[in-house]
Amino acid sequence: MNVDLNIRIHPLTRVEGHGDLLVRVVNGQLQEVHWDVVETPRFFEVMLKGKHYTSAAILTARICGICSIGHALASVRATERAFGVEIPETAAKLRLLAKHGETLQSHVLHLLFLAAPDFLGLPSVLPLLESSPSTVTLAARLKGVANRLCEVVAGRATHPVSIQVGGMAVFPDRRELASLKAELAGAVKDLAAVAELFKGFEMPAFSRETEFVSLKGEGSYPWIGGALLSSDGVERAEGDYLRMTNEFVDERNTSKLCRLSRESFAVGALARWNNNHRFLHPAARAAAEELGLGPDCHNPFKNNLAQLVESIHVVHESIALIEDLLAEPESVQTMAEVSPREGEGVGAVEVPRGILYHHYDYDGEGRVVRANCIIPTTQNNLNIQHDLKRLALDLAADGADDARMERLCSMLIRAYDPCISCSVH
Amino acid sequence: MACGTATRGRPPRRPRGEGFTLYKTLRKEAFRSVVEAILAGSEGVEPRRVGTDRHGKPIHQFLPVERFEDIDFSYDTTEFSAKTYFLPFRERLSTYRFSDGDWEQETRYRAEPRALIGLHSCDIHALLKLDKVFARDWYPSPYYLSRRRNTFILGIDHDPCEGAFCRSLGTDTVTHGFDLFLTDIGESYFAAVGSDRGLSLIDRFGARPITDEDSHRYVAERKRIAALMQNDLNLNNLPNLLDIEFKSPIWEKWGAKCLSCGTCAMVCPTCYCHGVYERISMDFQEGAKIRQLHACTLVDFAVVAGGHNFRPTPESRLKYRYYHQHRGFVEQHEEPKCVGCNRCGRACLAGIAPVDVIRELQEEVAP
Amino acid sequence: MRYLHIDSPRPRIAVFDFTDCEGCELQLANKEETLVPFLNAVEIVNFREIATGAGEDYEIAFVEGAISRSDEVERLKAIRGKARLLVALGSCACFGGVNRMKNAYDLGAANAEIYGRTPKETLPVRSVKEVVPVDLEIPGCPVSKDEVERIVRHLVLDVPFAFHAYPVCVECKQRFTTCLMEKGQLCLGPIVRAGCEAPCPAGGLGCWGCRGPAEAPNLEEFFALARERGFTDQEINERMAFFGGFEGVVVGGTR
Amino acid sequence: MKNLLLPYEVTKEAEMAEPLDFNRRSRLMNTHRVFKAEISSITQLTEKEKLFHIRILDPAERQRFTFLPGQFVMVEVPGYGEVPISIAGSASNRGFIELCIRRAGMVTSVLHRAKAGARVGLRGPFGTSFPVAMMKDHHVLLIAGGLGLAPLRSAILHVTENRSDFRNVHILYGTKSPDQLLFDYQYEQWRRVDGVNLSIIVEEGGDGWTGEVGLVTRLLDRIPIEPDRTYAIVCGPPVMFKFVCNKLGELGIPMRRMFVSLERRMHCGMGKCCRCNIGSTFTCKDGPVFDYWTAINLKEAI
Repeated sequence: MNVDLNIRIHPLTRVEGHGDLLVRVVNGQLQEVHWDVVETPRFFEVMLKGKHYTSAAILTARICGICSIGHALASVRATERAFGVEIPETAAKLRLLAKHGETLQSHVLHLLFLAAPDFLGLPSVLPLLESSPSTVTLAARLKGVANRLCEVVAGRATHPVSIQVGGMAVFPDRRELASLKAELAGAVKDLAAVAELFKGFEMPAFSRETEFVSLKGEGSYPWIGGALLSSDGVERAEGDYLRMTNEFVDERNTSKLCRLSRESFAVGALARWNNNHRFLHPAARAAAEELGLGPDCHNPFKNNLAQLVESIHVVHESIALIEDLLAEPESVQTMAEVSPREGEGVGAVEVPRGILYHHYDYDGEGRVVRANCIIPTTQNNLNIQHDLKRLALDLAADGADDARMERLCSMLIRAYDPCISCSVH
Repeated sequence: MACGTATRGRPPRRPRGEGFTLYKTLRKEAFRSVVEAILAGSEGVEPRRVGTDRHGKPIHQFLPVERFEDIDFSYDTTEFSAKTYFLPFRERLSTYRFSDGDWEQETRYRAEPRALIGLHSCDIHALLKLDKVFARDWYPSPYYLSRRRNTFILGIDHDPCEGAFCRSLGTDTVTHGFDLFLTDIGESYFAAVGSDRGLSLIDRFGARPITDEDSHRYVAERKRIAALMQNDLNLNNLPNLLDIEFKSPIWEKWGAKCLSCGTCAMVCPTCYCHGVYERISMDFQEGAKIRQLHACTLVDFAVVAGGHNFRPTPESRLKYRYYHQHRGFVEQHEEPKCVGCNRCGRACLAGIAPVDVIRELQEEVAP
Repeated sequence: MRYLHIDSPRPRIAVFDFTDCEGCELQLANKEETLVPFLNAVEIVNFREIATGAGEDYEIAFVEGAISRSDEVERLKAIRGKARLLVALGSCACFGGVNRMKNAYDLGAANAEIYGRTPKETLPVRSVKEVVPVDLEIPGCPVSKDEVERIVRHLVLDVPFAFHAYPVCVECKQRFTTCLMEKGQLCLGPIVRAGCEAPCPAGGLGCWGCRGPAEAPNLEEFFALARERGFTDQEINERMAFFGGFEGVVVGGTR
Repeated sequence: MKNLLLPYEVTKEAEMAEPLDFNRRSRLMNTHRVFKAEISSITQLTEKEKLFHIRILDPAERQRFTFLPGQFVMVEVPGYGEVPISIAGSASNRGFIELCIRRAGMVTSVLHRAKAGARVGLRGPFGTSFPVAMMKDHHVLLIAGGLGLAPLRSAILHVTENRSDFRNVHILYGTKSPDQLLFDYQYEQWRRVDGVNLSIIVEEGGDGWTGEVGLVTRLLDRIPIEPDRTYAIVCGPPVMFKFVCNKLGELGIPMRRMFVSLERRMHCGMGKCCRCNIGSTFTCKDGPVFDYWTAINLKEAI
């Protein structure tokens, strides 16, 4: 078949930030396929220079409006490791709870508002307001619980306020925690309905052998800090993140790019699933089986399913965490003493789209000398390109038309749930 | 005098609890049972320690408490007053439901039973002053009355609070406006009973008629507390003084310090100035008429439609605040609005304390 | 919506973003309890973050983000040309936001540090109104959805909107937040415009001023009392410069 | 502590049984209940001012609503807010209430877009009134500047309807420019009332204006005044009534017999919110009509 395709999407919609997709096929031969990140650079790492440690997390949260809690957590962790601060155990629980709130919020937003329209053949979630208002209500309810969880624990859903160097500035209102626990029980049911919905969606049959990088689970599904692990067998300490990412700059992108053992690697829900699925809550594992998500999955479209499975996991774990927290005495400490000192520290956190690193060098006054942030989407960008190339080749060989090529290529990028503003910080 | 009973079309003139007070004694061991009996039947609001300030002193608030252990009766002054339980910061006055160009108005002012436990006498005086505005003046407010009538008040006597000048305003003791008021006289509490519900409550826990000895002890305790009072501000000449000093440079000086942040009025137990605004719901099906506390020190307090501001300077607004507290309210209700708790003075970041402002005003005229 | 015998059609709105984190746009999809009526109140013709399909026939454009590249300037001018009403959404659009701090650094050196030998285009950060005329500014980092909802209702009904003139302190008092200055923290609350409902102090963080100055703030007294409490001019200036809302305001004469 | 007293509740029936005692100690408890009313007609007076005819829908409530010249009502536009508006119509008219409203803030701009048939709410009437009873058998000076004609009109209508109660009647009205003159279509009618003198003056005449030019105080020069038998009502911005009242004072009229109407932003109308306070006086219940002696003694009034 001699097909000519010329697809230019500028910019791709239903993703966070600006990226362009270009696919050119002449006579059935793939000529060009590009995924270019054209987001405006903001130079956060430069702006961090000279900043006092108390403002680092407030500034870096602004890298991203969707995963601001993740940025704040990575930031305070880097600083605490630089200063040698041990945070109280209760603070660690609260941080994980805030993290879960963000993961749930972000995953639900992606699954139902951004990805689901593709499977339903709609341009966005908005037409559903008319055709299936109950789906929108369900999505809004789930996102609402997630956002309230963030608000109660971190003070705000976007750009948190209680996550501070040394721990958590306040212990949440107990009555609100208790009512959240009840709401989360409702979310378990709502997520079951989402799983039903996704069971009906056809995941494109596509697979490409990929290296997956995540935090290494040790006893539990990992979210905040710990060793770094690749499915190709590379294992490094948190502080050794640079050798896990190998960032470089190219001409076309304002985002940097990363690689490890192969031409590219992937991070995110699917990577975490592949590397750590055995630590998931039984309910999440059962849902994975129902959804047809098996171990060692190399179909990037199934990142959607991994997100859904993780959502179920975090809801169950949040309920348990709240029970724990409610048992804490009134006088419980949530902040440790902090005294700045010269030194450097790295904080690695599994944010919704994958592993996020913040790295700061401090002077003796507690001011940043040098900063580096490596974002999940930065790590995924090259892998998206390689996946796209393979997908476009497959589709061209299959004689796909413009519409199909455009739809599946867009879906593939969206499946990564890229956070493009983030990747260009 | 018996308390008025509500009859259709004729609201009682006086809120509950006012009028005759009788005295009893209550054994200290019974106190916990009394409090727990109250908490069992209604929401309880009590002084609770919420943190420490930058000088290491504890900060207290009146907050809902479920357990007796969490109440801290040894508090000095709470950061915020208890007025919020009668005049909430924001309150829905009416709801309008829209339908096809028309609307229906709905107004509700039912209040759930609540108990305020551990109020000091100045805060009870504050309620008596609010009563004058919202319960006994023209157009009694049903919103206020329903809360006032459904709130059980248990007051306690205490050593003078730091910086307070309640004695100058006669609010260091109180004779009515509560259900029960307790003074520590050693083995037991000397209980002033202000209502039938207060009486039947302590009677259930073994309250006894007072003896002469109880009275002596009570008088001695009052004397002890009075001797600890530090501020000796005399406020008799203040209303007159405020008229005369309306153009004093003192206002310029303090006005320059005022942040116009409204904190003084927000923490004040008697400030009731408010604004009324309306909101339409997001589905455009409903409109809400809302009362929100405002403050005379806020920049837009005296702005009229069209944009003119009758009090454009911090100086004019601060002056008005003192004028209303100590001159205007006196004209309306024969007493100052201030109870001397000094919450405004404590909370003011700029350090504008009424004692200092008033002293300066008084010194300005003294030769 | 038909009320007072006035018909109010759903306004056609578009949402665009520039140099930003897209957090303000995200707020438009938040506050779930009223999300469905919110989306029904307007007709969204262009909103890249959540919808495919880019209509050009919008009346009201919400613009998020600061302006820091030449293509952004062009894009913004084109939007201004089409929109009847241009609304700056969030502190970046209103003041330049945190991005504005970039202007304090040498951009060439910054570029070299981040991108090495392949520098990317970047301009000094500007707010939206520094590039095109703006009809309405909604400050906040992020914006308060409640406030956005109110503004949208006013836009639907075509009546003027007024922001609170008073500072954040009022809203802290409203939610019983103990004053953070009293607890020894620096807080810009007394000089910053209210309307956010003061979530930061309640969460244990002093106000950083993302909404910009309140009406007629008493800066002089604020600086004096902050100094008295031991905060340095550098701290106060850094705080005020953080979101760009206090552009040109400096304590102590140096920056 | 269960079974505490339930709040006192008022039904509409109970409320109707009470006398509506304007601005005296009212026992009305449902303080925010409004009379539902319909805008029956709207007249554009000037670019910024419209005259609304408003009819209370319930016939019994309509019958019950009476007011005195100079009082105001709170006009409720559900969902938008309430604004205090002086009644511009005749107190003898039980059919509808006339309100002259300038487009100034949010609520008034909504009202300006409303169409006839729209439903609004009314609370009131509130406030003090012009001393029409005391004015009986006296000469009457009715002086307005700008929008001040709106509250003054209720007094003008009272005087013209009860012409025999008063001696000489002079109406003096001044605005900035001719296009700001309110109720111009009624001047002829007022002039025709036996013994009523109406004078109009504008500050800037412009093309086509053949009438007088200058400040309203100028009109006073030509009027024979018998100071000890005259009452004056002066409505307008403070700067205007200050000049007028000073002039009247020079002519020998006692301050106690000059009346002015003050403007402040009332939120409640019931002396609770303090927004309209002047010094220690509530404009909404101690005013808006004050005699000039009281007005000049209000701190910060003028």
